[in-house]
Amino acid sequence: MRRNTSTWGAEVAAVFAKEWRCEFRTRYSLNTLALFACTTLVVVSFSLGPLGVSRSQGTALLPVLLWIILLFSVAAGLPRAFVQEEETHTATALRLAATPSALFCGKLLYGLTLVFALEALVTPVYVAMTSFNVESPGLLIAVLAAGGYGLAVGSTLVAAIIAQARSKGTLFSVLAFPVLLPLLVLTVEVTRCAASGSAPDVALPQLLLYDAVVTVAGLMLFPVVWNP
Amino acid sequence: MKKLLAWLLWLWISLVIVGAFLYAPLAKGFLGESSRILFFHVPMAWASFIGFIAAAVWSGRYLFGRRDPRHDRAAAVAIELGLVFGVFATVTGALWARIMWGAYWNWDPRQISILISLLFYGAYLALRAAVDDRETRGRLSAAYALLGLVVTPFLFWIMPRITYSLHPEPVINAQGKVEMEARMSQVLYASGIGFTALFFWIHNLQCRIQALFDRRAAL
Amino acid sequence: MPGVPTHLRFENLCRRFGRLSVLKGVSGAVAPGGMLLVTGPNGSGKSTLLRCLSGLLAADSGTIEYREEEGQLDASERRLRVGVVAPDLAFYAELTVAENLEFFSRLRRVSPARGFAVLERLGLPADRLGGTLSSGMRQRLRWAWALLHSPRLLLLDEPFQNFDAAGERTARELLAEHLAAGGLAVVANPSSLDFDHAAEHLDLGG
Amino acid sequence: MVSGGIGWVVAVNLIIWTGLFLYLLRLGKRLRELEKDS
Repeated sequence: MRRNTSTWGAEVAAVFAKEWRCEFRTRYSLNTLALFACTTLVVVSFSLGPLGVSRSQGTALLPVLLWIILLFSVAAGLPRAFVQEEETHTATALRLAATPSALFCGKLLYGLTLVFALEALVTPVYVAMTSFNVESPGLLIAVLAAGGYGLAVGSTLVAAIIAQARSKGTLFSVLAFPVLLPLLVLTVEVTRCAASGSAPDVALPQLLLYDAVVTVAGLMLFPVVWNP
Repeated sequence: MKKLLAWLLWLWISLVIVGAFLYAPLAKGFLGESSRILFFHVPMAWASFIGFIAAAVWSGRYLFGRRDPRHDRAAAVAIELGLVFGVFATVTGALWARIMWGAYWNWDPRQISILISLLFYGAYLALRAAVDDRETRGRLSAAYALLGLVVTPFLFWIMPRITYSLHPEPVINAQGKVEMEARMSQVLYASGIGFTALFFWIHNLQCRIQALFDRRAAL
Repeated sequence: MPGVPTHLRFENLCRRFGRLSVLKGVSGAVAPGGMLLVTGPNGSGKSTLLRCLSGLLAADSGTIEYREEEGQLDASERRLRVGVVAPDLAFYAELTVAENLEFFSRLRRVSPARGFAVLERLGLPADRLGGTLSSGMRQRLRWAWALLHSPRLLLLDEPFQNFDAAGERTARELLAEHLAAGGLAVVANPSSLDFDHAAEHLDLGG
Repeated sequence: MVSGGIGWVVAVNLIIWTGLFLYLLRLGKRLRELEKDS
C-alpha cells in the first residue's frame, strides 16, 4: 500500500488531532504558555508602566519587549511536543508508525495553533497595559502571523533535535535563540514600522523568506533527525 | 612532498607579514598604522566562515552519505577551529574598533553577525556534549550544522541594512567592490589564502589527534 | 517475476555503545512462515539486534536485507512495515486504549474497525486510559498495536512478558496464525521457551 | 623609510609565526609515529 498524498494529509490530521486531544486532557502546554506569558507581561509592563515611557521612546522600545515576551513564552511551552514523546517512550511507537514528514507537519500545525493562541492572548493585553500606539494594525497582524509562524517552525525543528539529548530544557534555549534571532530582528523592525505607520520596505519580504527557508530546512532535516 | 608544502606555507605567511607592514600603503582615512590589523582581522574571519561552510559540507556528506564517522569528526573539528579563528577575528576587530572609534564594542552590524554565528556554533558544541550515543550525536549535530548554513547567512544579509554601519564599509566592499589600492588587496588576499591553508593544516592535525583518541577510547 | 516471497537476511551485524561492543558480527535469515528464536543471557544484545532489524537503531556495520512482494525495502520503509512487540514500547497515558489504537490505525492507514477487531481478540478494555492499564494489559496493547497493520514480519522482544495464562494463549494463537499465513517472525527471549513451531535457533551466548 | 618601530613589529611577528610553524611540524611528526604503531 504505497503512501499517496491523500492519506499523507490524513496522517498530518491524525497527529494534529492527537496532540490537541492529549493537550486538552492534561492542559500542560496551555497552562505553561499562559502562565509564562502573563508573568513576563506583568513584569515587563510593570517595569515600563511606572517609568511612563514617552510616546517617542515607546515606538522604539515596545516592539522589542513584545517579541521578547513571545520568544520566551514559546521557548517555555513548545519544546514539550517532542520532549515528552521521548521521555514517556511513546516516540518508539511513533517512529514505527508515522511518516516523518507528516509527523513534522502535524507537530508544526499544533505548534502554530499554540503560538497564535499565545499571540491572541498576549498582544491585546500588552497593547493595553503599555498603551502601545499602533498606527497600522493590519501590518501588526501580518507580522504576528509571519513572525509567529517562524517561531513555531524554528522551535519545532530545534525541539526535535534536543529531544534526543540530555538536559533538554536548557539546551533548547541555547540552540534555539541563535536560530530565532534573525527572525526577531526582522519582526521587531516590521512591528516598529507598524507602530509608526511607515512602510516596512524590505524587512517583511525578508521575514517571509526566512519562514520559507526554515520550513524547507525543517522538511529536509527532520526525517534525518527523527530516525536513525 | 608534505614537508615542502609546509615550508612553502611558512614562506607564504612570512611574506604576508612583511608585506602587511612594509609593502602595503596605509588605508586612507585611518589612524596611522592601526589599519594594518586589517590584513589579519579579515582573513581570520574568512577562514572561520570557510571552516563553518566546510563543516556543513562534511555534515551533509555524513548525513546523506554513508554515515562515515570520519565526516562527522571532520565537521566537528572544523567548527571547533572555526570558533577559535572566529574569536581571534572578533578580538582583533574589537582592538581595531577601540583604536578607531574609541570603544571595543559598538554594536556594529558586522560585529553582531559574527558574534551571533559564534553563539550558534557554540551551541553546536553544547549539543555534541549533551548526546552520548556516537551515532545519534553525529546525526543531530550534522543536522544542526546544516541548519546553521541556512540561518547564519540571514544574519549577514539583514543586519547591515537594519542598523547604521560603522564598519569600514567604504574600504572593504562599499557597493560590493573593493576600494583599495592594488598593493593592499594583494596582501589581503594573499593573507586570506595563507590563513585558510593554515586553518586546514591545523584541521588535519586535529582530526588525526581526535582519531587516535577515539581509537583508544574504543579499545 | 511473480510476488517474490517475503524474506529477511542479516549478515555480520556489529554495534557498539562507546567502549561496549554489543553485537559482534551476528548473522541470520528467516524464510516465509519461518521463525528465528534468538536466545542469550541478559545484555547479550538480543534487544539491540531486534532494534537494528526494526530500523530503530543503525548498526555500525553489516547488512540487513528485507524483501517483500514489491521488492527490496530500505531501513526507512522497513521501519513502517514491521510489527514490533518490545518492553520499552509505551503508549499515550492521556488517551484511552481505543483512542490510542484509533490514532495509530490512522497513521498506519488501516480502517479503525481493524483496531477494534484486534482489541476484542486480545480482550482489552476499550475505554480505560492508557496510563491506568496493568502491566499485563499494557503488554496486550503492545500486541494489538503490533498487529494493527497485519505486518509480514513480526519482531517480538520477550513477547509473553507480564502475561497471564489467557493472555499468553491468545498471543501464541496469534503468532501461530501469523506464521501459518506465511508471515515471518524473529523472537528474542532469555530462555528458549517451548515453541511448538519448528524454529531456527540463534544463540548470542555469554 | 623603515622606522625602527615597524621593523621590530615585523621581526616579532616573524618569530612568533616561525615558532608556531615549527610546533605544528613537530606535532605532525609525532602524530605520524603514533599512527604508525597503533
